[in-house]
Amino acid sequence: QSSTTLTIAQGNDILSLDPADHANNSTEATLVNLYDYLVNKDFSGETLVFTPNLATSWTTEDQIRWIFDLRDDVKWHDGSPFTAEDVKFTIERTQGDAKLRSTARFRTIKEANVLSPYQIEIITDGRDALLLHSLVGNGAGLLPKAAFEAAASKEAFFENPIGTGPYKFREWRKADRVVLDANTDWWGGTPHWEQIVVRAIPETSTRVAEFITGGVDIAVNIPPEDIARIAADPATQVVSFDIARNIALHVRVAEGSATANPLVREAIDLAINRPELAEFVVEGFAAPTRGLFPPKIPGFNPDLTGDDSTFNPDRARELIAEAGAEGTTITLSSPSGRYVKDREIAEAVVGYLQDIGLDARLEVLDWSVFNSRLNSFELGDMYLWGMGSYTDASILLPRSILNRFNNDWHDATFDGLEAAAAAAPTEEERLAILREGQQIMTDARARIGLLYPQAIYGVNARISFDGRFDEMIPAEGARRV
Amino acid sequence: MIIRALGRFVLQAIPVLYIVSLIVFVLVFLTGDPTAMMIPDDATEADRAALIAAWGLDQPAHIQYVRYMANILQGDFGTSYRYGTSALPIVLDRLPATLLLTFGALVVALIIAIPAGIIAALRHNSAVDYTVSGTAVLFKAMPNFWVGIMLILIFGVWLRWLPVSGSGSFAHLILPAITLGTGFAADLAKLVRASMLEVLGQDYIRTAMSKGIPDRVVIFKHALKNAAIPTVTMTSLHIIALLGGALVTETVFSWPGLGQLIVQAIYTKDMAVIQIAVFVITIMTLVLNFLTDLAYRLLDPRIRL
Amino acid sequence: MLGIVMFAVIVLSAVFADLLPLADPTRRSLPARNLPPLSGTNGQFFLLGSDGQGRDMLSRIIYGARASLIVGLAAVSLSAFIGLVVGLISGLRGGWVDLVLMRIIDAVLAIPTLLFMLVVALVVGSGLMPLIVAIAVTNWVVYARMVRAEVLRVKDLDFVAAARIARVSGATLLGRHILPNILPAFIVVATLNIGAVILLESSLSFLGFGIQAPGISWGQMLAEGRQSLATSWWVATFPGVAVTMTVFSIILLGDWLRDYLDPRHPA
Amino acid sequence: MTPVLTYRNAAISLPRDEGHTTLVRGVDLNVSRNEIVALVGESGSGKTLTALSTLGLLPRGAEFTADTATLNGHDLTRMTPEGWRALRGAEVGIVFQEPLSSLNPVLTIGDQIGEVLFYKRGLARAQRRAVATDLLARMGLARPAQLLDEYPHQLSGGMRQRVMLAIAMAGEPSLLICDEPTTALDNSVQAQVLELIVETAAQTGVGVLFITHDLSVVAQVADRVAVMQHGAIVEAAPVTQLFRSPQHPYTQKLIGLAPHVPAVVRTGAPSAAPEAAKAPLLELRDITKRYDGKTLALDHVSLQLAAGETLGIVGESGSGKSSLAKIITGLQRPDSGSVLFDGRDLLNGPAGAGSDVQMVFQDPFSSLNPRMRIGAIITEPLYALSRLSRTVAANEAARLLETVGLSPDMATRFPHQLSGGQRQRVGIARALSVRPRLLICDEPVSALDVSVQAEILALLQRLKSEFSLTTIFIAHGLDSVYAVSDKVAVMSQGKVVESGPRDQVFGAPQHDYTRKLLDAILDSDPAQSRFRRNPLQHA
Ligand SMILES: Nc1ncnc2c1ncn2[C@@H]1O[C@H](COP(=O)(O)OP(=O)(O)OP(=O)(O)O)[C@@H](O)[C@H]1O
Ligand SMILES: Nc1ncnc2c1ncn2[C@@H]1O[C@H](COP(=O)(O)OP(=O)(O)OP(=O)(O)O)[C@@H](O)[C@H]1O
Ligand SMILES: [Mg+2]
Ligand SMILES: [Mg+2]
Repeated sequence: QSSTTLTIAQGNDILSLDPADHANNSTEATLVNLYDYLVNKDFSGETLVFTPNLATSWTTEDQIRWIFDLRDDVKWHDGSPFTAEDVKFTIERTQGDAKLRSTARFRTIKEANVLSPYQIEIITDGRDALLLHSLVGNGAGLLPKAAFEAAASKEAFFENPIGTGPYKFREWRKADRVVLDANTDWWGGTPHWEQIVVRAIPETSTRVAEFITGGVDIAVNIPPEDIARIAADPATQVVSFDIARNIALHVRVAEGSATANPLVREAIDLAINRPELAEFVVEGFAAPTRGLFPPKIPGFNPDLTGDDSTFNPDRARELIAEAGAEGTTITLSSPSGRYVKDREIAEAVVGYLQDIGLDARLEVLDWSVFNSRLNSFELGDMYLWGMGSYTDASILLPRSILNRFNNDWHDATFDGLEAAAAAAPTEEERLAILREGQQIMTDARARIGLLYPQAIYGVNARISFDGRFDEMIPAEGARRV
Repeated sequence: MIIRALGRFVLQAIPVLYIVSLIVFVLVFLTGDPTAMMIPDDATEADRAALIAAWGLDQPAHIQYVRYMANILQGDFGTSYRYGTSALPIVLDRLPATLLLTFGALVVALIIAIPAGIIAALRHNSAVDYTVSGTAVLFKAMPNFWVGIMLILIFGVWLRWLPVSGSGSFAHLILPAITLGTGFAADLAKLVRASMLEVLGQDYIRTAMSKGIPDRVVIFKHALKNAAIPTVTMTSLHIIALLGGALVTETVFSWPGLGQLIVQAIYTKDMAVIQIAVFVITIMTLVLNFLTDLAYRLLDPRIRL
Repeated sequence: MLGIVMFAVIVLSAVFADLLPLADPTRRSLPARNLPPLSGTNGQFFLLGSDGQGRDMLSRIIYGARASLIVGLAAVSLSAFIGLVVGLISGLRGGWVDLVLMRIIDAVLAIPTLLFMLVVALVVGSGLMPLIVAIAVTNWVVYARMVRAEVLRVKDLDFVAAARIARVSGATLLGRHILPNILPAFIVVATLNIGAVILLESSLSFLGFGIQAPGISWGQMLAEGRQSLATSWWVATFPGVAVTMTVFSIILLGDWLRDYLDPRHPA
Repeated sequence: MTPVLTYRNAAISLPRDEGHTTLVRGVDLNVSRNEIVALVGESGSGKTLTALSTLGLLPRGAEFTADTATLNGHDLTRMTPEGWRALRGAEVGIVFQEPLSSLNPVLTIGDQIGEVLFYKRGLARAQRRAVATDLLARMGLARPAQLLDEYPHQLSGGMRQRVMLAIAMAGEPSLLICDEPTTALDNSVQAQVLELIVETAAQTGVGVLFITHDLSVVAQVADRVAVMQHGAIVEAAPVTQLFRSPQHPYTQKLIGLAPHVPAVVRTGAPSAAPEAAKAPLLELRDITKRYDGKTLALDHVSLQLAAGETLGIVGESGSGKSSLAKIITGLQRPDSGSVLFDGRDLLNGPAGAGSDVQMVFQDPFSSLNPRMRIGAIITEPLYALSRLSRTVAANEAARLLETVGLSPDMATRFPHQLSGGQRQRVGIARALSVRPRLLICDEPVSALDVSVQAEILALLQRLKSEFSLTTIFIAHGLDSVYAVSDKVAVMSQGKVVESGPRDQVFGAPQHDYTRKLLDAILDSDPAQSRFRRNPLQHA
């Protein structure tokens, strides 16, 4: 492969070239090279900050009316200029097509008004501290109004899609690869690579083999057992980094369930040896935690640690005895192959619960079955879930989302937090409310946090690539060394 | 004669397609609501309800089915939930890769199985014969993905002779074709051996030998052609199985065939894609059956269509 | 004979696994994970190595035989039974019944097994029984076709005509004349099929449908071990060898059984 | 006379479980140019093995030894594979018994002749076609040129044997071996093929080794005869001498068994007048049967049969004889017409004929369930009538076995452990177990060899009176029908073309087809040969 081509191996093919219609992180990881957002997320510091992208600056006084100034030197891949009309179009199209997966992306936006070709006004539906979150990431890629409307149909447009990103669409061979070419007219300068190839290699061992033989430069999701071999080879390196995901047990609290008794739930929490899980099951590529959002997420609660002190099997046994729950059957449902070592983690948890005298059982389900059961609330007493791809801890609060995951858990204080957070006068107070929410939920053991997993990539030694917290793979982030 | 056969073919195809569509509809419907797989983690219940309504999934099953069939009759095969685009091209896109792999596997199988089967039959009950039979059982018993990964490790990683995965060139086809072809070759070799043995015991082979013509003429012209019919039957059954996609092999080699698509579609309950994929497979199956009948006719003049 | 001995060894060791001096197949020891064959730590010796959770491979292979054999035998019995009934009806009844059944078989063949699996998993739940049912739901067509073809062959033979002239009852005709004479073909198909089903179970594990994690099956071990084939070859290879040997012994057993049941064959 | 084939003390042995078994031994044979030598003997006596030894086509592992074994000067005991290939086709050609299976079904006739012309005579493609056409024409085949592009299944049995002969002669061999070339053919076709062989031999001077078990064929074609029994030649003599004064007891027995065409046929005089009509036991009215809506197997067939009578049905293959039998036994329903048995309408009546009608089948192999023991097979119809105790069944089986001339301890055997003739006896015992009133025998002896045929026919005759049976006897050979029947029906293409008392049909045939059949009967008297061109030298 020519040294000016960057080849990336993902675990699955992109679902769509339509940025508003995939709801899939790894698809977005590819599409960020093609489309731009108004703003950018920057996770390089302590916590998330927003940086300019196609919007150079923004202002709001009331968190209702927002004014964005746009770059005036941006061209679409077909050469036409990018303007505020395109932003308005993108927002309205997404809102207007109910079949799009990201149709709810801009749900808080009431209207978008073009003030001038390079200035747009966005009016939200009441105070919205999180507007910037919705303008970047999955579903927020900007589309050209003129070209889209000129195309015969949506499908026709996405046969040869147009964005403003550093790379232009060349071809998508379904289930095989997406090929992108450098956009020599890119507003950010000359792209570093002449061509980007994103390959779909679902089988992990094949992905690793392809990476080792130099067939791809960057391979995502390297299994821990292959790390030693890759690190030992001077031609390859392993890159691991924190990501926006946490693994937690979601617990059923309704009357009649084995985990209805808070003592039992507390015992479960205490029974789990999180440091051991992190070290042996995922070979150290995760941080033990009781928390629900990793540090870089606004609203992260530093009190919910997962160190050795959280592990107290003796106390757990006492609690079980107190609750009279010795030998109670508790079923843990887990998906398989969805998150790194998900089944193995669940197996280990079951082992810990057996250690404290519960009759713990494991139910491993295929992902689609798992999802169907989740939606009809038919999973076991607990299930393993790895929520991810969030940018703010506030997604914990809305009842409408919570109902999908912990429908039987209610707490008067917690239920009031959603409104309180929305009305919080300052960001500081808002974050405090979010932390409180996590504390309440973890104390109730409605969710029992386990790990913050890391992403592990294989990266060719001739390339430097650090990996991103949001798991996007912008080719500009990879450089020849 | 051909016209009548074609007529019969169509008459056979319509009820099968109808039964297939009905079974698939019921099965997919039973797997539940596809929207759960479509929405992001931070979607609300209302978002989900809106999506359900947008796709018309809130309608009762029979209404969905009637609407589905009505659309088909108008040439609209539906939209993929997963890809958000028309389902037919999604399926047709995968066809070339599937056909190519099927063809490759077939070539590998025939190249291995026919000589092996013939030699085993000619050296009946000899060491060669036992070796062929033993190897056949072995290949049949080896899981596909194991063979595939081993081939990758040996020829891709270790020897670096062939590309590890992907598609696009002849070199890419070799390993997946071998992976699929060997299992098939095992079955086929046993069959070729058995039918050759049977044919070699026939009177007309004795007649051919009594003419004093060379052995190769007896074997290839007189015997092989007669032994070909069961071979063709099995080959066509195998092709049918492969047309549905060789999921495991496709996954191991990142081969963009139908198998992966169908499995993904099933996982995501992507009704339109499953329906069309199954339709396409059914039609190809029926076409293949038809071609097999034609092949019988070519091989054996006694068989009429 | 080799077939019987091999198969007996496999079955007996699976049945009496508890009596064998084996490590607990579910005992995890994370520090002892992925140890190669003939090695050990902490006083535990792994003849066939350990898997990714530090469990003893030998013990898991022997215990895993249970699920694999049960799935293989039960799914094959169930599908053979369904196939036999359908094939007999189709072959003996003929006419439109035959036509309809054959079209249904065509249809079932075209529908991916996985779709049935998914539905069974959703409707019945997952585990051993659903797996068996799901395999049988698609696998019976193999038998139905074969039985039908054999019935068509046998039912026109003169001895069947003789029995019909003698006015023997339908049950006798079936049980004494037709079934015994389709038995050889049936045995051959069934023994090959058991192997195929054991392998199918492994493919289904590959998709996450096999035996559930606390349970052990060869298919599941194969599917788990394939990830580390490059780094710990033994984790997937030994279960593969176990499947291969079982399939091999069943095929031999089938050949032997067919000959044994055939009066023409010297005892 | 130039000797072509000379065998002195030839022996053939085959590998068996332990060591070799000698199946053929002490064979002395001489075939010269312009000579037809017949090799006769019962089934399994080693005739075919002997023939195959001249071509090097003995089964794998066979050993062939001889003091002398030469074919045109080649020593057959020391031939290389190449040597054999050169010999076959060029020096010796062979015609096998089964016209159906001896030609390759998937190759054209032209192809199958052409390859001999190419490999044996090196003819170019165009020439091959011309030569092959000429060969077929010489074999008396019409439109030979078209035939080259046709396949064996498009030809009748007789035509196929002509093609086989053409193939055998294509390499211009000096020895022609005919291994029972006409056994599988209908009488009339047999005569034509024999004529052709004799003619070909006379024209080309090829030496012929003619294998058969039919003495009337021997009488018609052979110059000299060798008789084989149990793998050895027991007697060899010029044909007239052999027939006049057979020396060996086996030869004498064979000649005794040879069916003699009844004098009445030769003289053409009808014998006794038909008996007065009795009330029919079986009456067929206007039976018509089509298979798959196409093949018209039976075309308005009507027949009557009185109690105690034997009706012989003759007709060529495919004329509908078996179909008729199946309809009477209720195995098949006609499309129209009615079957009356003892006044009852079998097609519409409540219970059919019950156990009153039983049948004996042609094929001794497929008519017995290979997985049942003989005892169970025989008593099955009894069981169907009523439950029998174990001992009653065993007694009954023993009694029946004795009745058909088998030893009672055969009850525990399986069919494959019996010879063809024994199996046919089992089939008869099964049919008789329920004491039927009507017995249908569908070619019960066609698949058996001559001596066994005679025994089975005698058995049937005996049982007929013993059980006071009414019998339908189906055959395509006229002699056996003549031997057993009171009345005869002649069938052709689904129709009964002629029927009546035996002597009337045989003595004064009304229909052309019947006459053709009668003409084809061969005389087992060498002096009466119809084919021989050159007068018998040893007469
Ligand atoms: N391939 C073979 N393997 C073993 N035994 C054989 C084989 N061919 C023939 N025999 C045996 O050799 C003996 C002679 O057989 P052969 O075929 O020469 O008899 P035949 O006189 O031609 O009989 P028929 O009149 O039935 O054709 C028989 O006992 C037969 O069973
Ligand atoms: N089951 C069947 N299906 C279709 N055609 C049949 C069937 N049985 C017989 N026929 C056809 O019906 C015709 C009469 O057959 P039948 O068996 O009655 O003749 P046959 O006189 O007994 O002949 P053979 O002397 O060869 O036994 C033949 O053309 C035959 O091919
Ligand atoms: Mg013979
Ligand atoms: Mg007949």
